[in-house]
Amino acid sequence: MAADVKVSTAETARAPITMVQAINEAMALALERDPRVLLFGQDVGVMGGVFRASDALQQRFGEERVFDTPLAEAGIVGLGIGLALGGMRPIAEVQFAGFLYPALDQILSHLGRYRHRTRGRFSLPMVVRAPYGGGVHTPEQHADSPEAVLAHAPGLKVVIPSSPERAKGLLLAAIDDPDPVFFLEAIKLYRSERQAVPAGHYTFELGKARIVRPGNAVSLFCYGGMVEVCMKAAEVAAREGVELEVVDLETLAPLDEATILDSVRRTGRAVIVYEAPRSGGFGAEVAARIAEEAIYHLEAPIVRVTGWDAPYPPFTSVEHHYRPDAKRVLAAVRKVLV
Amino acid sequence: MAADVKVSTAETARAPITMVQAINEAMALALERDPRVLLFGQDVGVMGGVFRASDALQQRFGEERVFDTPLAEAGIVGLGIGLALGGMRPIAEVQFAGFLYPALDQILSHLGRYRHRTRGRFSLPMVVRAPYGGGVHTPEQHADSPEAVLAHAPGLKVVIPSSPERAKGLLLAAIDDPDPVFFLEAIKLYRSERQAVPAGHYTFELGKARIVRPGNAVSLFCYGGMVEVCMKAAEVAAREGVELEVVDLETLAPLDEATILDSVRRTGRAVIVYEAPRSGGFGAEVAARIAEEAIYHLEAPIVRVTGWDAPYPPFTSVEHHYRPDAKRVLAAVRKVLV
Amino acid sequence: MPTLQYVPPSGAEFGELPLTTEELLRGYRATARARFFDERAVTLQRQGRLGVYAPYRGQEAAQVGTTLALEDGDWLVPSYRETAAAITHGLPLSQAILYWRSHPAGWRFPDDVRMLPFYIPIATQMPHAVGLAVAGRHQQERPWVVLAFIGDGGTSEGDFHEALNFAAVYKAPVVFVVQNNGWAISTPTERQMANVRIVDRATGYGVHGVRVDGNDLVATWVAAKEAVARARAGEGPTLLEAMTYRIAPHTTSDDPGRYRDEEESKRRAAEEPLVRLRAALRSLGVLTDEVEAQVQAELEQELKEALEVADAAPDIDPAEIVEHVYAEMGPDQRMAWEALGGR
Amino acid sequence: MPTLQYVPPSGAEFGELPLTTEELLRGYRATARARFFDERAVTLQRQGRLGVYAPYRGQEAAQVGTTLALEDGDWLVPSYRETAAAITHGLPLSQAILYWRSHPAGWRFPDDVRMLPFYIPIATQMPHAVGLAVAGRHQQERPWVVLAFIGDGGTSEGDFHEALNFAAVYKAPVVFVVQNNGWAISTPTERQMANVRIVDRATGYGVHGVRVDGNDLVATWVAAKEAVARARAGEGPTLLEAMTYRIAPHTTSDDPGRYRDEEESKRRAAEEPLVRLRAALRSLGVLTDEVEAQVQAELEQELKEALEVADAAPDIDPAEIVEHVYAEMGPDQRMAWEALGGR
Ligand SMILES: Cc1ncc(C[n+]2csc(CCOP(=O)(O)OP(=O)(O)O)c2C)c(N)n1
Ligand SMILES: Cc1ncc(C[n+]2csc(CCOP(=O)(O)OP(=O)(O)O)c2C)c(N)n1
Ligand SMILES: [Mg+2]
Ligand SMILES: [Mg+2]
Repeated sequence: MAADVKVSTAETARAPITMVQAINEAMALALERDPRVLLFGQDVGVMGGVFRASDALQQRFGEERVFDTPLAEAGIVGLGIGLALGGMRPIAEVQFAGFLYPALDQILSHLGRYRHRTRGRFSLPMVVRAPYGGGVHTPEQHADSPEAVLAHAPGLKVVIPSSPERAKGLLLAAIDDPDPVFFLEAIKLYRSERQAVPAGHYTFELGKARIVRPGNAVSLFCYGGMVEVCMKAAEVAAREGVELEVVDLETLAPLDEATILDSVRRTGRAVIVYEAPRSGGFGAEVAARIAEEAIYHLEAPIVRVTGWDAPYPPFTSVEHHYRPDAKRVLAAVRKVLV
Repeated sequence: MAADVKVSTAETARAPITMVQAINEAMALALERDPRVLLFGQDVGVMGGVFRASDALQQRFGEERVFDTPLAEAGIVGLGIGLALGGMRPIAEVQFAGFLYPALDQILSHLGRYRHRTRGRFSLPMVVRAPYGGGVHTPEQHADSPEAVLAHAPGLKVVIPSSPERAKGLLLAAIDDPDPVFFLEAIKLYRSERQAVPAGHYTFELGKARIVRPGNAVSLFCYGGMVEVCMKAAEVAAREGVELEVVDLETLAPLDEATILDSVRRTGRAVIVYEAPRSGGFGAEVAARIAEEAIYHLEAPIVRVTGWDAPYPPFTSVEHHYRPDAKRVLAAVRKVLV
Repeated sequence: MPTLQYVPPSGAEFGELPLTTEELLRGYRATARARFFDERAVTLQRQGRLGVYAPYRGQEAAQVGTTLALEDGDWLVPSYRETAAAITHGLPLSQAILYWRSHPAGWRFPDDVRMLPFYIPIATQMPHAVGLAVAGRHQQERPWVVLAFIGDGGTSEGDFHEALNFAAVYKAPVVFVVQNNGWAISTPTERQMANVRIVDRATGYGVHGVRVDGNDLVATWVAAKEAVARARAGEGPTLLEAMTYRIAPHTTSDDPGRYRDEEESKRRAAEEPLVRLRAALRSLGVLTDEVEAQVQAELEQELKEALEVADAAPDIDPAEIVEHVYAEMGPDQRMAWEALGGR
Repeated sequence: MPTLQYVPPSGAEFGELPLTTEELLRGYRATARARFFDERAVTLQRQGRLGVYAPYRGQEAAQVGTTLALEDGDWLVPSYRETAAAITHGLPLSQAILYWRSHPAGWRFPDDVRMLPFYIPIATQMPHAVGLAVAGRHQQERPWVVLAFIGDGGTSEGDFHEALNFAAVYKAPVVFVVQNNGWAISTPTERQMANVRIVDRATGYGVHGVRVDGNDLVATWVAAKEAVARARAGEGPTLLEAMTYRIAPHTTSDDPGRYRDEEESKRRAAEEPLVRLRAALRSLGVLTDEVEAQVQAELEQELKEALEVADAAPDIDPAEIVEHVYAEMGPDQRMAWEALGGR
């Protein structure tokens, strides 16, 4: 747990940790390195957040730097904007991504526009973290995936990690970034996997997609909670001798079009996987770019595997029928391989 | 003006009217036909709306049915939801589409979900009207095109008319519809064109795209304010013997995929035009569907002509460089015709 | 203005109660029933027979007393915490069970129960309550009244504010009940707001404000009756702050030991409403061992039957996921529906 | 609490003023300058030399008096209506002109002018003001104070409420000025809220509330001084309601004849701040024909120079549209930039 994390720049052998612990570590490091970093949100202080992402951080850094807010998301994001304008580097936690909605005016009217509308005078080096997505039987309206809404807003960066190691390095990069970054954390991944994560401060570059498994048959484009799903599909396919390339987009905005196009030019086939509702999901943007820039390399339709065009179902016993799984990904792979 | 509109079901020869007048006529008819219809929003009462869409309607139908609201968009949409739950048929005006943002929690958490989360017990037959888009030198943040955000939300319908005649028939259909409908009105079209519009009540089916100009060389997919731009491009191309097919999507959600695919299967080429920022714009969904369902018919890349990935510029003298025009559409056409 | 209270925590030494014996008994039954359901629900949850559940132990009087003030045709607008209000207002226990089992049938409340669904996104129900109240005025001479619930934490959201203002401007027949239970998950009221008298907000809006001891069923009921009467008479909305305490965890997934002194919680639990109501009614001779036993037996029977109904609910058809998106299924839902094996 | 007023509309029969002669003269200059700019801006707009403009005629004292209370290092947070506050706080006239000409340079305020940009989406500036105020406390022993403006209409938005509550909870050194000018476009305050005393909202939040005659420069200045001092001393936020009147149209595109009785408006215009200030200062002998003439000459000169600067601004390069989206241009912006001829 965070309180015990040794802060060191050397990469020592350490026990594997979960993604939520990695996030905690990243925030602890950032708070330690830079007095301008503040962390706040509903229940992040004493309680350490509903997922314990900020566990023990208030004890360690004090109530002035890690604090609870009233129950008001527009207020939280708006406060953060003001703090950033005043020279701080705020990290705001919104309890669930579906509760970003009350803050969307602050987000769409200001967070992404401030630099543009002040012609560069003010930047907003702010991070907004929010758990997103399904797969763990959360209550109704706690499993939304609103990344498409954010990635359509100019001036915002949208980052979605898929492992403990990536989460830590990407979050540290997001905190360092001069622009506002949404950091969406797949609830499903918070504790599903443990990984030995480098100690100390390290960053991964934002704005880069990453080939997590190379292959030649089909490119699978995914991010966040869908990466493990695609990896599983790739393993299954590999047993049948089909090598799928899994591309973790990681940063949706600004999008790393080059890596996407390069992959699809090599494989000639693309499957795009996301758990948000299908229509207007962010994967449509990926498809559109491929269809504009790499169509002559395509040997098959671009197929999407997505959540359905319905709200994420609160009917926990059947939610796995909504959220894409390896089986559905493999069915799509077969479709593009005929 | 509305106060003088003769309500009659016969289609008589009438003086041409603007789109904003057609909208006024539609609302007058709806208010007259059905006592459950209510109309409200900021400044819609005494003043008749900042664009005069509700001109004279309060005088005619009284303050109980056509009324001003306080300056609070979440409250306006939330009030409408409550009215609909209580058996009314509310029409809410939000002053500009960019001011829908404070209402996005009500919209995304409830308006599109109510039927689903009450398993059909409650429907929300509500219309939210908002002027959108640029081209007329509005002040900063008054020219947003947030249709992609709305069309990604399951359960919402999104309708965007492109002429006086269509506006009236579509708005009347939207008011009759049992589901919540966003009715986005291109500010640019409010007064740019006059059309002889049928008198009395008539409706156009929601959920249908419409070929406004048939052609065989390239399909141009567009809606709202971009339809006139594409028509202009088609006229220019026609002079050179190239027949562009202009498809007005009209309803973005639910999307009429069949008409889109049918067109592109005939022409083999697609250009998609919208004025919202490019990345994650609704046109990406159109591209994704074509790339999934009609790729073998494509003879060229799918090209998008869009607003840039920046906020709509408040610098009025250069805003025409942001908003797609016929010249940019024709450049895209040339690109797909090589 | 002092906090309205008729029966002190001791349940003794109180003056005349402005309720009939029949009402007092009705109030007791409803409160005992609410407590009974909550206790069993927590047990069922532990047994894996309910999903995550939001207990309301200690808040029974705040919910039951106010809801009892509603009359035929009136509407209830609850948050996730208001299962007590819901079952008092007529939601069958089987329905509540199915809801907390995350079964689709649990979301489909019967047509004759005039309540909106449980609300998850905090405070979003508030403007709906206003619209619903205004809608009644358009359709009936004698308008229906809307009773809407929100928590202390919920008052921080913009929707709370916008709704209060709209309600005042339109003189909507609505009663807003703030259950001030001291906590919003781990955040105490003192960190939620600087002035913890939520009722002090009323004047600013031109709304009638009342603060009651929310653990005194008599006070909540009487105050709500007055507020409902005002609303019905066209005198506008009321903000009713019911002072209570969240004895239980936030939900069955929550561990309050992480953020509060559970000794203090135990102390506050002593003020809870049922003990005091029982003591008062016994001292008045309204309540006897016999009545208590009878009520208990009825509740056991009702729950048994409710569980039977709930257990008999059909398996969930995955295709239901994409039903009820639109009145008429759109092409995208149909595609999904077929993929999900819908027939 | 009565409305704070030192100088009545007549500008006569007032008691001792708690400002020095020097301050009174400074206040006069700033007010006259604000009026001068507004009048010329409206003329320039009619000549096509400004774009759509939001006049503030009649609201000069509400803006200037409160802004004069700020000290070095303090911040101003304006809505679109606050050009008077902005130029009082140091925004060069040339900058204001470029802004109202929709020239990109108009949006780039000089680094040494500690103000946020003009805000268009109503009330959204409010939480920013709170955060900015809290940020100061993190960086300085003597915190900077933030003065944030909003209109009567703006108080209806959720952001107003959330910001007031946050400010109170964090005891932020911020002063919120509500310019109650009677109108939100066509909507009069009476339709905007049921209780038109906006200051009555303060108590609910645990915020200090003050109502002043917003057309009395002495009152706005003195009240703001006190509020700023409170904020600086760590005593928390103030809600300052300045009663004034929007004499002019909402913007130069608006026609108030469509929704209000312009006779009534004319009557209200008689209460405007400059006439009364001038009368008061003349009766005190602080203001003379000579001083007035000198001020006028200075203003003419200042505006002339400002127009020269503004007119000399370079033509807008279309590629600027996609600049400043990120600190470092992203690939999508670069593509657009090149398409727009950027070099
Ligand atoms: C918009 C929104 N933000 C956050 C949450 C997460 N959340 C659920 S309950 C809760 C606390 C609510 O406190 P209060 O309003 O006092 O009601 P109580 O739980 O005490 O009944 C929070 C923060 C939510 N459901 N909705
Ligand atoms: C969120 C939002 N909704 C609507 C508008 C349109 N609008 C611009 S000014 C205005 C009225 C504002 O009134 P008030 O707050 O009293 O300020 P005043 O104009 O009187 O200075 C409205 C409705 C807006 N700019 N932002
Ligand atoms: Mg609470
Ligand atoms: Mg005003």
